[in-house]
Order: sequence, then structure tokens, then C-alpha cells
Amino acid sequence: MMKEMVIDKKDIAGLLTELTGEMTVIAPVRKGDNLLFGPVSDGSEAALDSVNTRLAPKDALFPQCEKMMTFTTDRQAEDAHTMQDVSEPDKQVIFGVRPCDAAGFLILDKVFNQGGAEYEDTYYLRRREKTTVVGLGCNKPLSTCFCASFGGSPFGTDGLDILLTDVGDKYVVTVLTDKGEARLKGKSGPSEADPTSIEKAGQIKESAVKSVKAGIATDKIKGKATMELFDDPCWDTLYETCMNCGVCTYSCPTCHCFDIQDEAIDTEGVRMRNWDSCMFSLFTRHGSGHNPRPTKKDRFRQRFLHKFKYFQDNFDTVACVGCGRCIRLCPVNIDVRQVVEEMNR
Amino acid sequence: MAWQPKIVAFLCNWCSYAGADLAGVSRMQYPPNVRVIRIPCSGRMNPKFILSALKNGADGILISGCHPGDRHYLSGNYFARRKFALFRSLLDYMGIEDGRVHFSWVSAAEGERFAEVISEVTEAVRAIGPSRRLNKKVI
Amino acid sequence: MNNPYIPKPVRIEEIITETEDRSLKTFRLAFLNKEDEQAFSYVPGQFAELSIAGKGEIPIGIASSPTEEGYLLFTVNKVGIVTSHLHNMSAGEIMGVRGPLGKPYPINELKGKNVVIIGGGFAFTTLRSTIAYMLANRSEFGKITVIYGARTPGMLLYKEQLKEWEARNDIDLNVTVDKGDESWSGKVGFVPTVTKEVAPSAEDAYALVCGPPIMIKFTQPVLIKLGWTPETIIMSLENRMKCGIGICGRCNVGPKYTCKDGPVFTLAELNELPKEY
Amino acid sequence: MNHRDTENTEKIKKIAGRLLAEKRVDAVIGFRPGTVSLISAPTVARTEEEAAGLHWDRFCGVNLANYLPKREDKIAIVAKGCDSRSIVGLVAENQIKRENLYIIGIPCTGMIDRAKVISLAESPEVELTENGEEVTIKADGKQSTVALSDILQDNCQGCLHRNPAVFDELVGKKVEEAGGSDINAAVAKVEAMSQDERWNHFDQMFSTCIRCYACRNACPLCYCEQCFADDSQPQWCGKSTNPVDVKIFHIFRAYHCAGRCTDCGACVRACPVGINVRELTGKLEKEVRELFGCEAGMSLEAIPPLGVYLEKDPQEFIK
Repeated sequence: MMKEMVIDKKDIAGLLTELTGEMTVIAPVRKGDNLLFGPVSDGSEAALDSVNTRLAPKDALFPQCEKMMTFTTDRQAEDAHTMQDVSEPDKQVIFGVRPCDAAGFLILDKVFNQGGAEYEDTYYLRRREKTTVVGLGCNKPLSTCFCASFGGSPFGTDGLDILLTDVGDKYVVTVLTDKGEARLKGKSGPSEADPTSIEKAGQIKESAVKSVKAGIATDKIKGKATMELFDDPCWDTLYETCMNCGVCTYSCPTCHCFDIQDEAIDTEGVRMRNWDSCMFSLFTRHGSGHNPRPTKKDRFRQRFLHKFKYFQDNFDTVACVGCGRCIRLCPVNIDVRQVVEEMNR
Repeated sequence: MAWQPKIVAFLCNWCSYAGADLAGVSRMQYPPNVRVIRIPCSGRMNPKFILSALKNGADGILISGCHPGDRHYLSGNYFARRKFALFRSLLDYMGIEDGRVHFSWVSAAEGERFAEVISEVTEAVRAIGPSRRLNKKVI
Repeated sequence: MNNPYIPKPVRIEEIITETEDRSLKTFRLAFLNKEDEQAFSYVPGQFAELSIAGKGEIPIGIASSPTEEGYLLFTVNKVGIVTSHLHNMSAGEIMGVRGPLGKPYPINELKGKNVVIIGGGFAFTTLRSTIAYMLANRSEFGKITVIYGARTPGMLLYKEQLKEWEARNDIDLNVTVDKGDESWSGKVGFVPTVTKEVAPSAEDAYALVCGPPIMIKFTQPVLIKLGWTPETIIMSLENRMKCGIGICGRCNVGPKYTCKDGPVFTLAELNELPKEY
Repeated sequence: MNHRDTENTEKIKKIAGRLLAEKRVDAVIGFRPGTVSLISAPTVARTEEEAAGLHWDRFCGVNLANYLPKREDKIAIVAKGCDSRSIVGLVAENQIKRENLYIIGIPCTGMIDRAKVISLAESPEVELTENGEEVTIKADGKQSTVALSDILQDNCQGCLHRNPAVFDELVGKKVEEAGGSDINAAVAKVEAMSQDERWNHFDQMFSTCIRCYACRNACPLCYCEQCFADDSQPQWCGKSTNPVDVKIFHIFRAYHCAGRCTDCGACVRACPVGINVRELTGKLEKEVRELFGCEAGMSLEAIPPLGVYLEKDPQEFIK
């Protein structure tokens, strides 16, 4: 399905506020100097007129810290020591998602649902099912944007239920799915699209698409043997300035590694999962102290091989959507485009 | 029952712990709110212990060692004093209430003083109420 | 929706201290609910996450065989938070089990073949499962040869079971220790050396090799020299795990996940992968 | 593109090239131009050709001392005032041997704060031109001019030691020390608040922390084999973004730097969500200076302040 409407920019806040009555509304909000995705209680808190958020919106589908189960160790309790699932998440709409980040959701979908009941991640999937994704096209992609390298586009619609195109004082609203349609049903604000806006949207899209540099090639990586890439001498120098912090992994829309931890005070506790990062030495360290990836180089290589080689082997796509966050946020300017260029030689 | 402060006291083995012992055998009265943890020397006191105790529900902390010049391990308490000075000011700066974390020197001979210190600390903690700022809630 | 992360409640039925240094204990667990027991259908070589509320989970190979009904056995080395706590628990207490997880030994492929089992130290657990399974279905397998080594006689696992197997004539059991004591009358020597002595034939056979890295390192060349191909040498890996279902990302060896694609791999498969285990 | 400091760039290239040609060192740790605006990238040059790619500008903020701990090879390193003091600290703490180091000291008049520029320009894609004390910022078709001092990093604005404390060779001439009129400006702002305000201030400030450990890993002082934050038995702080665990992490991270921190600003610069962790390390730096009269890394002979004591040390807080 595809349907085009328009909404005045001044009506967006009202639409979001209306939606908060039905479900959780997540949108870019200002927190100090940061633009981050977070829940809004009033539509006016949403900040849509800015470049992309500091961190990816994956937190809305795969929270950094998520309670999985609760338990009690109180001997008096009938269910002492047994795990109880947490309640189902609320319905939500994630508003103002850039197309690259929406493509990131599709990567997460692959990871969290690998087929067969035993490989389905309940927590992710039930949240996903209850989520509507409203996208916002990128009129002015940055020099660090390379979504086009992986088939993406500043106005790509993959993973979106609705796409908004900023045409000045209004947005063209492209309704892409039934879920998207349902969110707008009965709402004041969206109205019949006018030809001028549609035409303008087309022009904006065209110039934005042109402005994204093709970026990086990953075509040769898949054909190379794992060990050929693993033993490539390029790693000996590429990793050198990496500090092994988690900025790249935590800001990435597709990184999905996590840790599971129990936390308890007295007899009441939770089992929860927290984001984890392949950059941390603790990530792979065995209880015995043995560590299969003991050095910075091992961990650096793992991140790039995972994204561009292993993930391709397993899921037939790379685990990168070209959002450019890791390039902009890396404290030591490690540039994924340069690393991949070496890998793809 | 009214709220009773939970206080964790880290006492050095040679002076303050012995002081507590003396207070006990001398049958001196002092508030029962203190849980004692014996450490070999105030120099062993790692500030991590303070925050761990607060995180896990302590309302007040007392760290007590040998008087300077009176110490068992020659200089342990002098080094500790520098660490405590910095840590204390950092906690204050972070907005942790005055009266949450206390330091004292109590010798093995000062049973009476020990009882006084405990009363003082207990009253100070009682006055500021339950600790909430670094007390972890998981659920 | 089935939630693969929720452990099923089990009761500790018995705790057996296996080794003289008390670092290894075997836990006999029984499901509280019949339907959980029925759903837990496993094959030797698989593992499960043992869960202790408030402490966490640990992936442990299943030491019992599906032919031993009504309980599960797990032999646990005391190393970290969960295992230390587990060692201090007592029979009757409730904990959790999540699984079975991972790819088992290729039991169907082993059928009709000679099977050589080479194990060292506390890695013998899933091999115990395999041996028990094969002995319970003895006619389906060819010659069974076992080479099992431990540092000292006191560090051998499953001592009673070993005696039972020793008494049988349908299994060639070679137990060895690195260093004997006055009570030890068996073999003394490292596993690779004993493997060389026993010289198991590669003909129509599979070898299951599981042990500490140093044992694996020196046993592999012995087998290769005896004419074994990497396709017939089957190993089981160990890596830090959390989810156990191929999602959380830490146990990978190249593109393969130890939890989901393993822990069982052939040497041929491992030769194509980084040594990140 | 970033505005290059051509004069110093040429000097660094020359020194690095010479050291490598003479085989005085195995590698030179310096900077190369960044791939995006407002940052220059640390790099390791091992050949004369690589040395010719070295670079210097106002975006070389990364503290290169971070790459030194446990190195065994002969290294030349480009060091600003603060970096050189970190190097002194690492030598004192036996993380690197002085004789394996060739310190290329560079007097520094401050590094530009990329966050401040992005915030002013309202865009991360910026072109800067430096003209004496003024900087022209071009972004998104707009142009504005600001005072250089306004867009320097906070720690540079108040810097007390712009010249390297220890060096083997100096790039150019020493610069005048600025005197650090307001090195504790940020700390003073917090100190002026009431206790409750301070708590709320930090509660707010740390609420965006994502536990990526960039502040820790960017710090040249954080070289522990295993950080307390990774300890599990006992676990000093949980792994989640629970506000108590986050604060405990930051309190100890800062405290662990007490008497060692050279106020290089690496932690603040690395933070992906703009947390001014310097407000904590700065407080301790101030306390150490005022209580014990010490400044970290000023000389290779000095004993770190927590490794010594005086009988007359303050103790009025002890009953």
C-alpha cells in the first residue's frame, strides 16, 4: 500500500500529543547538548528539524538495559528461585527515524529472529510487533553518510511504516503500511496531498539522493575466505590507535551484543540484559581467565569482520547501514570507510 | 517500629576494634545501630567499601583507625588520611549529605571514646534520615 | 510465545563431590514439572544454561545421557560467581535449567562406526554422556575405545562408573593419569602418549576429542599420523556465553557461534576458522 | 577541512623523519589529518614516508600518552604540555621506560573544542579559518566569526602549563604561560550550589551516560589490567545504566585519577554524549593542589601526592 498526504509542520506536535494518548511515543528530544531518541509526553518536545540523533534509535527496540525476568529468593514464597517473565511491553511509535536507522531495524530483525522457536528473541520480537516506525527523509545528508553503499537512500522506505518528507512548512506523509495507516486514522492534521508539495518532495529527494557519496564497496569481502581476511596484515596497523571504548558499538544502529546479569537487593531481584561490546576485553574472557580475544587487535578485527564478513556469511548482508555515527563519534577518528576499503582490496 | 539507621563501621584491628572491645567488656552503653567490619589497618580502607555499603543499604559509614603517631603499621593511617580527605570532599561535592560518612581516630585504650563516637555518629545519621542518594534500587 | 530465555525450575536431587580437591561436583537435577522434562529432549554433546536466581547463568555440558531417564547430570568446575555458589548449595534446593542448547555429537553418523573417545580432565562430561548413550544402545555402534586422562587418580571423574565400564568387555577403556600414587595400578602418562600406544585405527571410525587445549594440541598430530582425517575428528569447544542461542554475540569463532553452530565441530571445520576459543 | 598549522606541521615532519632515518626510534606517535572536520587522527609513523604524512593543527586534542603503557619499542611521541605531564606520570608509575622515549614537545596555545563549534555552527560539517585571535566558522552556507578563546576546550582555557614539562626536543619556541585564570571555573560553578542542587546537577548530568567507557579508555592514566568497573567478585558497580551504578563508576574513575590527572581533557573530548566528567576530575585536581600543594606530572623526581604524607596534613574532618 502507498498513500500520500500532507501535514503542516505546526500540526505535528498536536498529532504526537494525540498519539501519546494511545501509546508510547518515542521521538528525537533535546537532552542538554544532545539530540537523542526518548519518550515524549507532549508532542512539542519532539525536535525534528535537526540532523540525525547522537545515538541510534535501536534503544527503543532493544533497550540498553532491559528487565527480562523477576525472581524472589524468599524461602517463604511459593515460587522462590523460579524466574517470572516480565509483562508485555506497551505499543509504541518511533517518530522521526532516519531511513538508515530504519534499515538498521531490519538488520536487528534478522539477528533477533533466526527461525525456529528456540532462536526467537521474545523480548525484541514482542516489542517489535507493537512498534510503528515513522521515518523522516534526509534533505541534507552529511559527508559521513554512506547509506547508498548498501542499497539505502536518504529517502529509503525499508523498515518504515510512514515516511515524512520535509518540504518547507509542511511534510509530505507517505503511508507505506497498514500499521502506518492505522496510526493516522481519525487524526486531525494529515490532509489530502497537494500536487505542489508532491512535486517539491520529488525534487528534494532527487537532490538528496545525488548528494550521498557512493561510499564504500564490500563486494569482494564475501568471496574471501574467513582466514584470508583474518590473517590480513592490514589489522596490524589499523587497530593501533583504537582505544577499545564502546562508542562505535553503542552508537551503532546494528550492533546488538548484550550481557545478561542478575541484580538483587535482599531477596528480590531481576535478570536483565545490558548492551555489551566486542571492544571490551571482558566480553569474551572465560571464568578461568583465558581470553580468546586478548588483545586490542583481536577485538578491533572482530568488530569489522563481524559487520562486513561474518554477518554477510550468515545473513547475506553487511551489518552496517552507513549512518556515519561511528565516524563522527570515534574519539580517535577511526573511519569505518577506510577500514572496509582495506578489507575489500 | 520507627526507622533505625543502619551504620557500617570499618574499624582497624589494632586500635579502634580493640577500643570497641574495651567498650564492650567495660559494659559501656552505646546505640546498637552499628555493624562492625574489621580491617587490618585504616590504610586498608578502600573508598570502594564506602560506596558499596551505601549502595547496599547502609545509612551511615564510620571509618576509624589508630591516632596518627599511635599507629600499628607506622604510616598506614597517614596515607589513609590523604585518601580520606580527597574522597570525603568528592562525596560532599557530589551532593552526599554531611553526616553520612564519618572518620575518627580511636585507640585501644579509648573504650569510652568509642562509645561516644558511636553515639555521635548514630545521632548524626538519624538526624539526616535514611540514605537514598547512593542506595541502589533494582526493581 | 515461547520465551527461550526462561529457565525451567529443577530441584537438586544429589550432589556428588567428584575430585579430591573438591573443585568438581556433579549435580543430579530433576525437573519440577513433568512437561518441562518431556520438552527437554537432548542428544549427547549438547549443553544447558544452569541458572541460579540472583547469581546468573552458566553454560555447562550435559553429562547424563538421554537414556538415563528422570534426571540430568551436570559436572561443574568451581571458577566464578555462579559455579562457586552452586558448589555451596545443597540437595533439595531449587534452581533453573535452560536448554538443551547447541549442536550435539553426530550420533546418527556414528552409528555403525567404530568410535574412539579421547578426553582429558573435566572436559570428560559430555563424553560420559556419549559413552553412556552408546552402551545403552550398544548394538548400534562398532568398537568403542575410550582414552581418558586426569592429572592424578584423585582428579578422575565418575570413578564408580569407570569401574563399571572397566568390567565390561564391549568397551576398551584406557584410563591414564599424569602422575600416579601408591594406590594407582593403571596407566601413567599423558593422553597423547597413551593415544599413540593404543593406536586406534582410523578405519571406519570417528574420534571424539575433548580436553584442555594442551591435550588437544598434542593429540591431534598423533591421530593425523595414525591416518585420521580432520573430517573424522570431532571436537567440542568452550567459549564465554550468555544467551546460548546465537544472539548475544560473544562466543563466535569466525562466523560460527559456539552456542548455536557448535559446541561440536569437526577438526576440518575448525581448520577453516580463527583460533578464537 | 581543518585549518592546518603549517609551520609546526613541517617541523614535526622533519623531526620525525630524521628520528626514523637515524633509527633513533622505531616509531613516531603523532597525528595525521582527520577524515572529518574538527578532529585530527592519532597515527603511528614507522617510515620516513609515513612521517611525511604527519600533521598539526588545533584539533590534535587526543592525549597520545594513552598509547604508551607497556610498550617495549623505542618511541618518539608528539606531546603538548598536558600530554608531557601524563608521560611523566606513566614513567613514574613504571608503565614506560624514559629511555625508550623521545619526547617531541610542542608548546600549545589550546585545542579547539569540537562540541562548542558544532553547537555554534549548528552543523558538524564546518570549515574553520584562524586569523590571529579570531576564527571564522563556515557551515551550511553561513559564516560567522568568534574569538578563538571562546571555542577552546575548557581545560585549555584555564591551562596552567602550556609548555611541555619534560621533552627531548621542542617544536618551535616556548609560549607564554597564560596563567590559567579560571582553571577551576567549572568546579567553582558546582561548588557554589547547595548540596541538593549539586546532587541534582550530577544526577542530571550522568543520566545520559551510556557506559561506553570512552572517558576511561581515552585517559592515559587508565591502564589497569582489569578495571574496578569490570570486577565481578565483588562487583563494585553493576553493568546497567542504573543511576547509582553510573555514579559509582564515575566517582571511582575520577577518584582513581586523584593526584595523577593532568587535566588534559581527554575524558570530556571522548564522551559521545557530552558529559563534562572534568567537573569531577577537576575537583580532585583542585583539592590535591590546595590540600597537598601538588600538581601531577611536573617532574620526573616528584613522588605522587598519594604516595607520600606530611604529619601536618589536614585532618579536621576526622573526629
